Amino acid sequence: MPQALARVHGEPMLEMPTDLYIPPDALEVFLDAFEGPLDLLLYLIRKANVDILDIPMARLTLQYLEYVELMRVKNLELAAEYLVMAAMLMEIKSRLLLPRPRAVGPADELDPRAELVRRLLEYEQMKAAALRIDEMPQDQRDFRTVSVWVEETLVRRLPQVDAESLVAAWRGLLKQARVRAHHHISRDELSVREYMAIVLRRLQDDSFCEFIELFDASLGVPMLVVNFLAVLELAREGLIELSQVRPYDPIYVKRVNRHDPD
Amino acid sequence: MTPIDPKRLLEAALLAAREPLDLARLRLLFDQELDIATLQPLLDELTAEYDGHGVELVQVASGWRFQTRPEYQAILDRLSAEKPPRYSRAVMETLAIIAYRQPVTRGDIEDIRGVTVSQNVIRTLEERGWIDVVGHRETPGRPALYATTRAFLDDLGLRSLQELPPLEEIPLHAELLEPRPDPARPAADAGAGEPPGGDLVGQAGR
Amino acid sequence: MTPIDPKRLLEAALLAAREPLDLARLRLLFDQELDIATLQPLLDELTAEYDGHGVELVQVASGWRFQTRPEYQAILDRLSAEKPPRYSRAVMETLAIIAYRQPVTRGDIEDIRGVTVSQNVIRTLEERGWIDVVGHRETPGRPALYATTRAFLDDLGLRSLQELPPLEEIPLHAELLEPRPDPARPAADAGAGEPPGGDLVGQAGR
Repeated sequence: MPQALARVHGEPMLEMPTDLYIPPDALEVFLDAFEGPLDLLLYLIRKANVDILDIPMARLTLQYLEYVELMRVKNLELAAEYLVMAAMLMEIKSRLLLPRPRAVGPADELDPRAELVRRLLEYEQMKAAALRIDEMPQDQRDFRTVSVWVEETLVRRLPQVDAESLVAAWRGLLKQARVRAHHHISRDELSVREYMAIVLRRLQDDSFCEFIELFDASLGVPMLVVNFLAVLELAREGLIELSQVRPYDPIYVKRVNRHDPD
Repeated sequence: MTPIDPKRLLEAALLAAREPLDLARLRLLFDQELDIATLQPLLDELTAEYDGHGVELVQVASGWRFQTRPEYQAILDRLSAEKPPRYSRAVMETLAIIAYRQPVTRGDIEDIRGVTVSQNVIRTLEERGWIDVVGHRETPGRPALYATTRAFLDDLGLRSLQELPPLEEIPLHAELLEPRPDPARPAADAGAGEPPGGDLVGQAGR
Repeated sequence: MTPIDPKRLLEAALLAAREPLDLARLRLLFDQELDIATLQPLLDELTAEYDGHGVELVQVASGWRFQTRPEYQAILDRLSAEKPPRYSRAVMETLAIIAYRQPVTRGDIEDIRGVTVSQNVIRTLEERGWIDVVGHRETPGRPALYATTRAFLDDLGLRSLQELPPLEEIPLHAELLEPRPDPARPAADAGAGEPPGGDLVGQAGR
């Protein structure tokens, strides 16, 4: 396990000071150990043994400002993100101190800490995921692929085209796309995202293609559904455009991009 | 000439290939005579045959390949001069975000990590061939959208993204996200859960 | 951890190596504890084990290596070359339009295909030497007129454009194929050539 990743949930803090006083000459090293303000906040929360969902905002803000002040005094390069985070903490704290008018509806009365908590949780989730991925066996680091010696004939091969395939292309031009969507619901968001990437990559080479070209019937119905959902999701996110001149005409899928003259 | 044993031919092809071979390519070996239903059991037999050997036959995103067993790697490293790549936390966290949230822009990654993502981090992952640009988001600046590649899956021995470890779900605390009930007690609210005079703070910054 | 079998370790090292390994290097795997007298029998055993397999362990000038058996070579060549490349559907359709409708401008092609034709598609065909610019249409912008070349005919084994399969055999949409006043259009009466399976197109561009 790489050292840099070893500090999750405060563990390698063994090498860290037992309280939050940092000897000035160690400060730089200490701050280097963090990936940024969210990482530092997570450490503070874990260190203080506080539930991330119930952040004691006042104390945390004070601690945090101590760090920012330390960085300033030591003339360490103070990344803008730390200042932004300090400002955010202070804003949350001040809002918590203010009385709320009753008139405001409940929807507007979200705890100001909620967004910070959401970000901390998401970051912590990704930190953990990074650690797990790093623990997986990796080509070159944990194993090598096998490729025994073989007499090779190096020929650069160009695509072969014959007259029939030209006719086929011509006929393809005229073929109509029939699209049937199955109304199954896939819960598997990851595979949808995988197909989103596949579709986008497919559209890298040709900025458009026919809708049916994006589907490979041999993959089976479940994969076709996932593939279809991926296309819909891409359209919803405005990354591709679907167009059809008339009903029953081919549907074309186009990567959304600048309308440059080329 | 003795007739060629299909399993041995598969073995030779897979051991010689520089990249994983999928069923469609493996079929090229057999004049299209073997269908996939015939090929699969041969691959299974071959996998079993190499049980206990120094290499193993595995299936990854791009197909089948032989690879050395991880338990030998530390020793095999003695034979190669180059150090196996190890990636920093910044690189691995960026990779995780791209893997689980793709397609994402650099801005998306920065939002989650709370820091700027250096171009080096992106370049490291691109040069490894694990991520690439699959499009652009149509917002000002047209930021590039990154996704993981098939090579990423192959290098991690995965057949698809679904084989990535599931994300740990940290349950959201309902109370926190609800409006706090009593506006008459703002001061008490703000101090909730905080012992007076936090000693953690008191010693910092001398 | 189970003790590592020296023979299996040798097997993994030799299969993963990109070049032959001599005894001196192989000894690096064993903390210098194994002398050559011990190593040699292991290599002999390994050689015997792979008797009848798709690859064989052989000793060459610079050491030991696994290699594919010569009798499989001809078959493996099918894989060792690049995967047979294919042109994308956009390229094939553009080529078909140029072949049957030449000389045409990019605008003409776009009219028939109903979508913009990227410069890459044109460039692919130009670099292959299959199309070139034969003039300009005297309309605003003076668009280039493309036609197929002699090399195109050579590569497709045709003596002239008239040997292209006639379009009449194909069910066509009348509105797309209204005859244009185009003297260069090949006469479509040359016979030969069955209407091919439409799935040829469906797989292009992978």
